Amino acid sequence: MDSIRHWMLGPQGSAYANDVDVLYMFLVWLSVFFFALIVGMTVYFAWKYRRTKEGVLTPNISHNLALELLWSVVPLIIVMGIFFWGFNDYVRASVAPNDAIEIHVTAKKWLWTFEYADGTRTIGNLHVPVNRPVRLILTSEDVLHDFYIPSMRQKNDVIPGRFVELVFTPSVPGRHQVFCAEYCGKSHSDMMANLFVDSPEVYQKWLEEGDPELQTMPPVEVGKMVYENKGCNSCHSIDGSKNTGPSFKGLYGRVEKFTDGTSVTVDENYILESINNPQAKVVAGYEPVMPTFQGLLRTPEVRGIIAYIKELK
Amino acid sequence: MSSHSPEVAEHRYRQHHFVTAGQQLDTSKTGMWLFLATEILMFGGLFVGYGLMQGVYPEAWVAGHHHLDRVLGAVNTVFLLCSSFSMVMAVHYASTDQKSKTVLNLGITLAFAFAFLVIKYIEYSHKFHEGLLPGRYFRLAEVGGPPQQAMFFGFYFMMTGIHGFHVLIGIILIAWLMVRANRGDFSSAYFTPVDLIGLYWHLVDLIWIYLFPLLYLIS
Amino acid sequence: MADTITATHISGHADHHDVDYLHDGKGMKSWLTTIDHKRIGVMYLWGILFMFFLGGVFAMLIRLELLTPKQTIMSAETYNKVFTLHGAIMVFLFIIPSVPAALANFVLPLMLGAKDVAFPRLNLFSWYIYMIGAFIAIAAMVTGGVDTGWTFYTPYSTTTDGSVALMTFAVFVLGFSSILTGVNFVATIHNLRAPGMGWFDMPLFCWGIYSTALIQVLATPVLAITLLLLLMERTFGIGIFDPKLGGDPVLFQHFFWFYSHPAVYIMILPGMAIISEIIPTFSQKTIFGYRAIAFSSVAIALVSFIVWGHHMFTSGQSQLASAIFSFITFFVAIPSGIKTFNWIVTMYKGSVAFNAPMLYALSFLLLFGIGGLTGIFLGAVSVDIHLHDTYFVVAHFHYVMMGSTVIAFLGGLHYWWPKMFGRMYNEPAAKVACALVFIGFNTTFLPQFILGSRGMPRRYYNYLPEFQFLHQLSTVGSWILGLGFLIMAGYLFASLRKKMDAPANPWHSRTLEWQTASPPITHNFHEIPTIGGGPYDYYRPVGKGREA
Amino acid sequence: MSEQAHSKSHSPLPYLLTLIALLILTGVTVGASYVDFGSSTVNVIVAMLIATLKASLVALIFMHLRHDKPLNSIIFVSSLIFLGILLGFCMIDVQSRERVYPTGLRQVDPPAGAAKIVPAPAPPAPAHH
Repeated sequence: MDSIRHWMLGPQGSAYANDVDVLYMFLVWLSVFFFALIVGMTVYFAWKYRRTKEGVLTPNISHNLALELLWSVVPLIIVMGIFFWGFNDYVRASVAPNDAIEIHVTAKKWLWTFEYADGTRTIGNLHVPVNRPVRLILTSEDVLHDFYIPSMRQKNDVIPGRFVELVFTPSVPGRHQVFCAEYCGKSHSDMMANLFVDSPEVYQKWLEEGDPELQTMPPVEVGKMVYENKGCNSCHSIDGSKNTGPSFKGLYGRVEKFTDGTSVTVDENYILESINNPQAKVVAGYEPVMPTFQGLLRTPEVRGIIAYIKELK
Repeated sequence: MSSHSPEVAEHRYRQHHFVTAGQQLDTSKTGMWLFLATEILMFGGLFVGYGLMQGVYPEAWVAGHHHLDRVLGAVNTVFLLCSSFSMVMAVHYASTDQKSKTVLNLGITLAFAFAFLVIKYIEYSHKFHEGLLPGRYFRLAEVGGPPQQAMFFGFYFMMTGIHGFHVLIGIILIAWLMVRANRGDFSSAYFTPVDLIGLYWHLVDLIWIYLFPLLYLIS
Repeated sequence: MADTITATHISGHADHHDVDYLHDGKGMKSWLTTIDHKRIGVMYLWGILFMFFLGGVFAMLIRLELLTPKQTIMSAETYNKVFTLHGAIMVFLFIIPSVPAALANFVLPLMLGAKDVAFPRLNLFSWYIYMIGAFIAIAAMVTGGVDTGWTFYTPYSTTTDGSVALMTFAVFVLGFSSILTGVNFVATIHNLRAPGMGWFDMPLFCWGIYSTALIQVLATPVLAITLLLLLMERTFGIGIFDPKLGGDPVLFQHFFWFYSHPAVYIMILPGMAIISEIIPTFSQKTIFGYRAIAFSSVAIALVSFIVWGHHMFTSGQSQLASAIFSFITFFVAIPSGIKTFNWIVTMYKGSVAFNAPMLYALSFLLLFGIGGLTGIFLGAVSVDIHLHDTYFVVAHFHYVMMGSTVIAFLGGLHYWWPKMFGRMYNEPAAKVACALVFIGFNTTFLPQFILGSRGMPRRYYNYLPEFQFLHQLSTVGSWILGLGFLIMAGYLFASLRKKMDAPANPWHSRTLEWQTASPPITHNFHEIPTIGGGPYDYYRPVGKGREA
Repeated sequence: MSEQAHSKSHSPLPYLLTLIALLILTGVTVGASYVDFGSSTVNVIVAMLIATLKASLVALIFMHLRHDKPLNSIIFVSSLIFLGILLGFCMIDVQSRERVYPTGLRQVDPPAGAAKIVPAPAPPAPAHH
């Protein structure tokens, strides 16, 4: 039974996810029952009363009030029960307990930015401690997005000009997938994030030091990871093709012409400036749409991305 | 009086798929009322949007309404009410075989409709001049006040614009009626077009009855 | 009203024709200026079938692209345009006009014993508006395309490039075609029933079309004004829906779904209406629970206006609104359930024949069962939060739109094909096509329920490798489905090339449209029939009761 | 009443009286807009009541609903009911939205492209619903 549930719904990440799954599976079995009833009756009647002789008269069975009431009232009682069940779970899950951790989430085409109470900011990776309620406060800078954590069975539209909230209490440590579930344009399907549910100690250490791998990995590897996880890949290609932003391939050492007519040879300083203040020099032929990454990347990450760009000849 | 007997008129105007002229008239009226229902719901969407946004930005709405001239609005209301009266009289005279009075009343309706549009034109050109334009063309620096007045004038121009468009269509239809009435097409046995266009014209009036206080008279 | 009409004979008219409607006038001009509801119905039919083909091609392209994650055959931008066009074409240019404007236009007056619809010229005018709307929509595709999704959600739709304004205008125009068709049908059913035909003597198809027409009249104008506001928003930046200017994007969704939820019932009610005709005819049996089915059509139409918020549980609407909308949504289950069980029980003690239309009707019962039951998942708020905007929703509405409405439409097309064109199609080929469509459809969309439950969001160009197997299964299903449609197109067109061979009443039905020639004469009946009995009197011999 | 007789049998006097009533009501509604009823809501309600009275006169007398078949009145009234449904449900949503911050709908972002990530420091959020 549990393997069917797991196959249909994927991993659970919280106690609430289990509540949703219980209702879901109830509905599955209810549907199977009614579907079997419909198929059974249809096939039985169709076959039993199949035409054997042309031009026969059939009995005049116009209606049967008791039967019709039966299949009106019984479904009514069932669906009313389902309404209260589903609504009760929903309300319970959307109230944030007072001890919830508050994290601000900002959506922009096509990346997620997270900001913690202590000022830590990350892109694409959300770290939370296990078994503590989390209250995400979400807003968007451009169009509608939707923050969707399948394993928590939770999602909410992210609306520009408004704050909405999303509450969950993760109980399963490890990585969980986050999707954007409201269509938002070209890289909608790449607008993903990772939710890391850490033990309280690891979480505390992460808040202080950042990702531990950063210290030990070679810079090019760090750069590649930053490129893939922090949203660079949604606008900059690594194969030379033109995208929302210039390709990283062969960027280092190239002479870039800017919209204001000036030009510069790409070096470490230019890359650093483009990360921290992207609107200062905009390459001719591109829109000034890149958000700043100032304060979002730790020093080893910046070093890594520069090393990575240098590698892409 | 009509030059045709009712039977001849019935034969001339009854379409083949109706059994009697009465059935045809009932059907036409039902069709017209259904169409009017769609008009009400279409304008209604605007009213709902307008009302909800008024709830969110009451200051902007009051500020925006101060730029509207309630005297001109009231005069236009009177014009439309009078045109509605002359329209209903035209229907009355058409149904009692009084051709010249029908034509005269249709003419009066037309005159009021034109007067309405002239005043609308004066109001519009005034607004264009002052920078009271919808949306991003609203010149906030010149006008001052809450920025959401741009939205107020967006609604103002859409509501009065679509209404004005209906007046324009009405003018064309009434002019067509005048030609036909003058030709002697209508009699007590057949005046369905006058009746139906009359209904349309009253609806245009009816919508203005709500537009006027909502746009001009909020405080 | 019918009761005021005495049985007047109008056979004495000078313009009376005994020629069948297909041959009453030759050449393009006689078609383009016709006010005969049957010819207009046929012209609509060709229009919507072309659009179904176009939308189907887009669907095949979508499935082909999703064969692999990342790029298979097209870029992300192209993919977004393709799925938008698939949705917009299928919804606005195919399904909404499919049954009402094409099939009902043809059969409704025949069923009522009328010579035409209430406003024949308006009917032709609606067709021209439909064609103009279709041309504008195609112009929008050619000049830049649209990538907003068929829902046009703001502020994406007010800020993206492409021909959004043109597409919006096309839908605006198409709305008027739909409104005028609705007005025409309501007036027709109220005023043009044959002498002696009371409301409960009408075939149930008419009840379904009547309910549909009510929605068309009452809901479509709100879509028109919403699209006009969207156009103005794009052109002038009025700011009603744009949060940057102080507007409320959720308000757009309210306005949009006020139309588009009832529109779902504009699509499904006519499908149900067709099933209510096919099942009694091929069971040769009185429909079970006539009044319950008739009233449930009207009930579904009315309830459909107050459940739109169930599309918005995750949209940021208030919890109170979600609670109310969820509560009312469940009431839709009741009339749908009544209809389903009544159809099934109609076969009890009947004489069931398995011709192609009946096979489609049986498929409908199963597929609508799945579509309806999975709707219950989406009505329960907590489960919907998880499933919303995933492939589960995609699968659910395809089971309702395609598995139910399109299947019913195909059933109706096969059912009335001999009446419309006077030719029988190849029955074995029709059965094979029906089986392929059924198998292909389920192979395409059943896996999508699992995809969605596992969290695969909709409108995704790229997907995680773990979803690949189910996506590939779905794509293979789309090929089977396509093959079924190819065969269908083949034998239907082939039937048009042979001589007229259809009898007036090949299925031995008792409703009025079968009591005249196939194809019908221009004025439908030699004499307006007088009604003596019900439309499903299969318990008494032919000639007693109905036919005078 | 399927024949066009109803118009014939009436004298045009009721039409004239209706026009006079409509003109007087227009005066009343303009006058009422200068009076302060205490809150703007009351003013709107008064204006809408007068408008509805005027609209009813137009519909019943000018548009002949008083004498017409009931079906047409039903169509007219149901269009208003369905409009009420649209307004009512939209109001329910807008009025009862949870305000994560007191700003709610009125919070407007500064122009995009600026280096803004999250409005910091975050104001304390009321955790009630």
